[in-house]
Amino acid sequence: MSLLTSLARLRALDEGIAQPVATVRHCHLSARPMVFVPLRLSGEAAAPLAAMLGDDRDRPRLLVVPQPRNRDLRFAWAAELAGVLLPYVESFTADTETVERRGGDPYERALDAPQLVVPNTGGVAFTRLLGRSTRFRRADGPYPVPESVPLLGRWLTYFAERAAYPGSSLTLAATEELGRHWASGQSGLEDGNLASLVAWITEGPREEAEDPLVWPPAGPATDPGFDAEVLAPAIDSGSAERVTEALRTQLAPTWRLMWQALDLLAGLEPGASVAQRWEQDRASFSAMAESVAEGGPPQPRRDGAVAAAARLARMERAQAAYEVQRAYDDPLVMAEYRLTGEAFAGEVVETVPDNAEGEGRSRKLRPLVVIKTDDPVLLPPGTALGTPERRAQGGELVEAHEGLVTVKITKGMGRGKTAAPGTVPDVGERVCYTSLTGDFQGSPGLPDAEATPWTHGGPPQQYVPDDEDAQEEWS
Amino acid sequence: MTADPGTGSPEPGPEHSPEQVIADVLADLPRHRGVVVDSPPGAGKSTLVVRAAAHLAATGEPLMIVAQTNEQVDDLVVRICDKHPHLTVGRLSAGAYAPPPRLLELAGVRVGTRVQDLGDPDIVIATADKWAWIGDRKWPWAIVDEAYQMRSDKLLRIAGLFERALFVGDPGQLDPFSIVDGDRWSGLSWDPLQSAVSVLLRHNPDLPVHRLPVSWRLPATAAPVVSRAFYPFTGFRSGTGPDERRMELVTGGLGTPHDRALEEAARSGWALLELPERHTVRTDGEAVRAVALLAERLLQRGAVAGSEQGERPVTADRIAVGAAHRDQVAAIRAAGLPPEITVDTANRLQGREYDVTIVLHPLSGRRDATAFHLESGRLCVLASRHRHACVVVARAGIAELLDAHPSAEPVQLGVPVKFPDGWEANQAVLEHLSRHRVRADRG
Amino acid sequence: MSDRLDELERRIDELRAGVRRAMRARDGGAARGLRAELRAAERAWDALVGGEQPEEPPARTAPLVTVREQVHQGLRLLGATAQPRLVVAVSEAFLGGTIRSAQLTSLRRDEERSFRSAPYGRPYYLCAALTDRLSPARGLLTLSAWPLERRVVGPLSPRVDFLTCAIAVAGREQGDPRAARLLLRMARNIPGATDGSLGPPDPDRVIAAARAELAVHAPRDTRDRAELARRAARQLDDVARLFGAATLSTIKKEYAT
Amino acid sequence: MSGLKREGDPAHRLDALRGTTPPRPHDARAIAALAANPGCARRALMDGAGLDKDAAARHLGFPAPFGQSPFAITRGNAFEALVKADGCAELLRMLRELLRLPVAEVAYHDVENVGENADARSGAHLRHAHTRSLIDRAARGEDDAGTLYDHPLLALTIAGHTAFLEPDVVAFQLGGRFHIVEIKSFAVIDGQAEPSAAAAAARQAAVYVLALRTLLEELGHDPLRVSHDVVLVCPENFANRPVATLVDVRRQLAVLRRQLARMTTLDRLMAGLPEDLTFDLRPGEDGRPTRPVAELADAVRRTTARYAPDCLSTCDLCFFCRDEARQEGASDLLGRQVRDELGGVASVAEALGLADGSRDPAEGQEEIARLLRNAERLRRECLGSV
Repeated sequence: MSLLTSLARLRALDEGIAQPVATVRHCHLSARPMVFVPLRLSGEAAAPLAAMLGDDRDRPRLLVVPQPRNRDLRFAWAAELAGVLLPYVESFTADTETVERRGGDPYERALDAPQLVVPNTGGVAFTRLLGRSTRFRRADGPYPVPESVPLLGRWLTYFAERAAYPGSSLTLAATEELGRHWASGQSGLEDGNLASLVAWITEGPREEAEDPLVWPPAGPATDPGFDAEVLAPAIDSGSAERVTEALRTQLAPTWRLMWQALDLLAGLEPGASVAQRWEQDRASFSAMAESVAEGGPPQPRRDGAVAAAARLARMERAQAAYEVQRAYDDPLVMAEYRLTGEAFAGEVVETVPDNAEGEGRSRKLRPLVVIKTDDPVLLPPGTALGTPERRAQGGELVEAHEGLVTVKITKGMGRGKTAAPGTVPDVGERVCYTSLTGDFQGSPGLPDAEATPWTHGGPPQQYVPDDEDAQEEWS
Repeated sequence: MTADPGTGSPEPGPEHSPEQVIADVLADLPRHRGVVVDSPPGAGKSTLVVRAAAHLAATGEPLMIVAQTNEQVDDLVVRICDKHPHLTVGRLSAGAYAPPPRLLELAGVRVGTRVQDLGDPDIVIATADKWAWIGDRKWPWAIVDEAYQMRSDKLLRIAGLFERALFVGDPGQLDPFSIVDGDRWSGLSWDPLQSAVSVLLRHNPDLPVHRLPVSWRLPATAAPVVSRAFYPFTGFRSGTGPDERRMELVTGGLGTPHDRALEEAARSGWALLELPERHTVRTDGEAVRAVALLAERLLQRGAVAGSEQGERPVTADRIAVGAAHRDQVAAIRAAGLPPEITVDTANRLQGREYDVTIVLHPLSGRRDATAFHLESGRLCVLASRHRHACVVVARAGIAELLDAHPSAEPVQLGVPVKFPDGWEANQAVLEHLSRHRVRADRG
Repeated sequence: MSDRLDELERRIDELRAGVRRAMRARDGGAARGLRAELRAAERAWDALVGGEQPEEPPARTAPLVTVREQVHQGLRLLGATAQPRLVVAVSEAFLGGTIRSAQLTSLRRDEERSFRSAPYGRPYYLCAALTDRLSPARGLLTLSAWPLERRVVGPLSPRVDFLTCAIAVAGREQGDPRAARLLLRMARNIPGATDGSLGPPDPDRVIAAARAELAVHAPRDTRDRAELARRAARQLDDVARLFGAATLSTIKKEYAT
Repeated sequence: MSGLKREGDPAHRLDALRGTTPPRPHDARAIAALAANPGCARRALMDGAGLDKDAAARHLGFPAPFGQSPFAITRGNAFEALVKADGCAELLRMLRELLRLPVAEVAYHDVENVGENADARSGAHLRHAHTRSLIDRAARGEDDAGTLYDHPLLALTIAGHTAFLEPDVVAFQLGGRFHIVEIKSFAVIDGQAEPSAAAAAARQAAVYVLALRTLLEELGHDPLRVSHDVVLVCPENFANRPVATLVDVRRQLAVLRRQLARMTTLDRLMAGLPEDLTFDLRPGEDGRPTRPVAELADAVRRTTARYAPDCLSTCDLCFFCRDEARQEGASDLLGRQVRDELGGVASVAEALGLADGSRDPAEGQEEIARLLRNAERLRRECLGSV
């Protein structure tokens, strides 16, 4: 968080309404999101209690485990969940486009992809644990489960992993996405409460947002008072209907909030790079769907040495790219860099479009642009610069003095003797330059897992899901 | 020290001479697949690397050396050629790298972007990043320098290139980090965010770990402080005696707090210039000015440093200013220091050495400390770059901040606890500095 | 009817909220009152919705064998002092038992009362094991018919009794899946009793492993128990010999200053 | 001075702060929580006085947002019973695997058998005395010394009061080292537990380690015979089966020692308080507080709190202090990080005034004012609200 966001929070507190910290939306919103509000039995790692889910706001599905301590009922619940989720996921696999790849075979990419929306980070964590507790199950053997359950586990695992992938929109946590776009007048910790955060954004803080009687927690944990006074007696009564109705009271308010949150986000125009990131999501989804279709094994319990390093490299690149894209897409995000002196914006007061360096054959076109800015520029001369106005362009800071900054354009002005039209900004144009650039080196290769070196424990044992995975009791 | 003697950390054991340690290391090399040498600040790590390189090259088997930055690589090349002019060295680099003139002057050195371009030198040396692009060849020997600052995923990329390796580094400095959350790998023996040495030793717990026992950089005034605060279980001593390092200020002082702080530092090796207590923004202007003024006065008063290397003036290039954050560095640079003075963050000062350092205390002016500010490696780097004196600038109130610091660190199962604890290390250093305090008046 | 239902639901919601508010304010009295009203409302709702009384848990046919007798049989099968949960598990797995743990809480007190009112009026009593201070041990059931040596527990006795029980369990027919699970659970905690796989353990192997470990502990445990039994016989009256000496008196003597 | 000693005695002053309210005994959880916000004088005084903060918060009309589900409680009890069932059969298996406990080491002492029928306080004393004698015998290596001690009762002195602590089990290993065993019902999944839950367990275990070390020291034994590696027992993955993990609690021990040492310096905090200040709830015969709420609130406000949003998960009084911070318009509400970024500016109105230029910076505020004005300018420019 930066001083800019802090100021927005102060302003929100003072005015009693959340303040924007983004001018565009930085996540993709599906036309048909799968809203998923799961609840967990208190005291258990991953014992499901209920979930409200669906892609139609008027027709939520409520799935309940009427006796949460009963293992068979839990798996029956998982099968029901699979019955809703898997057809939804599979509905995106049919329509694909063929994508050519440099130095690789063309591949099929889904035209659209599923999007799972959970209330908060707790919802993501619970999704991950549900995935972990179901993907190794087997439909045969001593503890058989319905066939769809292990498949559900793999998809839940996939969705939870994508939630940790920077810039991915396949899985969204509502509080996180809202928090990326609005600053409330409360702490980040309190923003974890969906009811409270939505209230801040829509009509201002409400005391009752923290009252579990008015706004039940958005899960996966339930309110202890509800557990003691409503749920426990309902379960003891043996009436599935009472349990279901009790849990409906806890889920329905959150269900409405979830769609309200999506509406709020939909009110913002998508950022310029959102589609590009969604394209990567679609590619990732297609790869996962293919792996499932080909009968690949479930995701291992934990990453091996090589897989961990590969995933880290992917995530670091995605994180860096996401940060750059957000700043380039959104002047309010870029303002954070302007505030710290890593970017500056202003009006072009002078240009030398045909400036060149060197003579004869080594003569290089290096147009100069002078910008008048109010921003504090803390970049040393020679810093490589990029600009959101012309994303293919590269520049270099020549000097910064008394609010006047001279920039030399080094890339993206054409190959001619003079700069291509439009590549050099005109006098009077407002421009922004930043040291934040999207030039990332590819990362070098990794050994094959079978060639894991001795420093990292040597080649791992081949992972074969064994009976132990399948038989792990679900207490 | 409140922590118990650690299990799993090297036992202090009988004191060895540095020469003995080096001999032991060289003797161990053929006996083990890997050998680790812990080197506290200025303990002759580079000397060891150069010695080991020559020793291995003498066997006639090719050697690869891995360092972390281009600067470190160039330094090593120069040192190796200087000590062992008969050796041929290939300096492997990325395309964008322009070798500094000092390298081009060396006869035995060839620079290239591909191994094939280097001829067949005794030693090939490059950064870990560059090595990661090299394949299809295996060296019988490798030396990995600054191995504690190297992330284990980098080691994973290059470990296939060598049969055996010597790992050298300083365990007390900053740990490697990532911009993404690495919790999903915590507890794994191959956690990619752990240092190369941690992962190496978790998989190969029987490898010998040696320790260089003597800091040649830190003076007798600093070694015990740094050793106690940052190396509580292993310890080291200074190579020079109490009177072997002297610093004198040629011109007299004006009695200002800054001058008095410099005098205290010249006399005792340490000074804490304490500004009035106030919570400030990170780029505390008063503190920035104090740092700049200290540097300016140090130059004006013409400090002369006397040591086992003789007498020499403390010129601007022998002075460094260190801070925790980049914006602080930018603010200090903007305060008008001579460009020859190095101003940088702790991260970038790692492995460097100066006569005098001026440090903006990471906790100065803060109301709360974060894990970043308390990280022991950060303070360790800042407090162990100097051969003569270290002047710390801080607002009063750090003791209270430490006292009020809430402790709610998460615990990851299966992750060895790292010592020293940042809080304890900060406390130890602060306690020492308080004995060298000069209070600045307001304004 | 639906009006009535709506009204009831509103009422239930209000009452639930009231109870939870009272609980949050730790106002136990108010919560109890509201809770009673709430239960009544919920019953009415159930009746209205279901048109009948909510299903009772399947009416248990009065067991042919009393709980007391089931525990007795369970203990006899095990042949050693044991915790109630093990007795329940054994009873379920091998004897078609229907004990619920809750039924055991007052058992020991009832037994003691019965004994006091008519000593030795019954052929056996379910009693507590005696600790090394001759006080009743928490949660350890034993049979009056057994010799004192079996009813007292020294430091090693819990382990010895566990191993003894494991041998007894392994010696029975493993027909019921609950029996197999019980044996597996016990076997996992005896070194060498399983082959490391998750399959059902070989009963003979369990017995051999348990006997091997038992041999390590038996001499000292037998000695300890004999000594305790002697003390109990000497110091305790009839009631205390079965149900334990009052804790305080024995302790107070020891720590009197 | 000496004549007034009784009055000025810190313990006496602390008792007066609590007044007629019965002291709330410090358990390991409460002691571990001392480090949650050491900068808060209000909390330090209340904890030092052994005041029931939960009761005070309720009486003030700001009940703490904490509660435990009956499902979680049942689960916790059931898991502990499972670990200890049949002479700790599961625990013995784990200790044999983890610490190579020899097969012969199976002796089990259920300390809870002692003092069961006594009232709470004297029962605690009896069990503590019994624990002492058992541990002493074990430390002397006497041959009937046990291996496992179930529910031993340890004690620590907190700000002059003895707090009794009840670890779940203490294991004694043949190597002459004691280990604390902590049984928790949160899951360890693929070797990892929820880091905050594991941290809470480690902090509590550190309290027991320190208490046991203190006991050994009092008995004349080497306190370091209590290992800083505690045995954490949790359900593994999604099953009920327990798994044991060694957790190094040296850091938690260091923090704990520091906080306990701080508790002895409360007199410094009390020096600035009015003589007659008390947090007494004046419980009536039914135990309900009778003190006028406004009066209590006033007394509480006389002490300085250091509210931070983290308090919402660690302190019973959090809602009261948050409300106070709101009324004061304190930037603490937004979190420690925001507060630190604002340099020395504590109030929301002040910060906003500096940002929009309606307030001139006081001495020392020039920089934060410049930064805030700059931030304000950028926000206005980007949001088009010039």
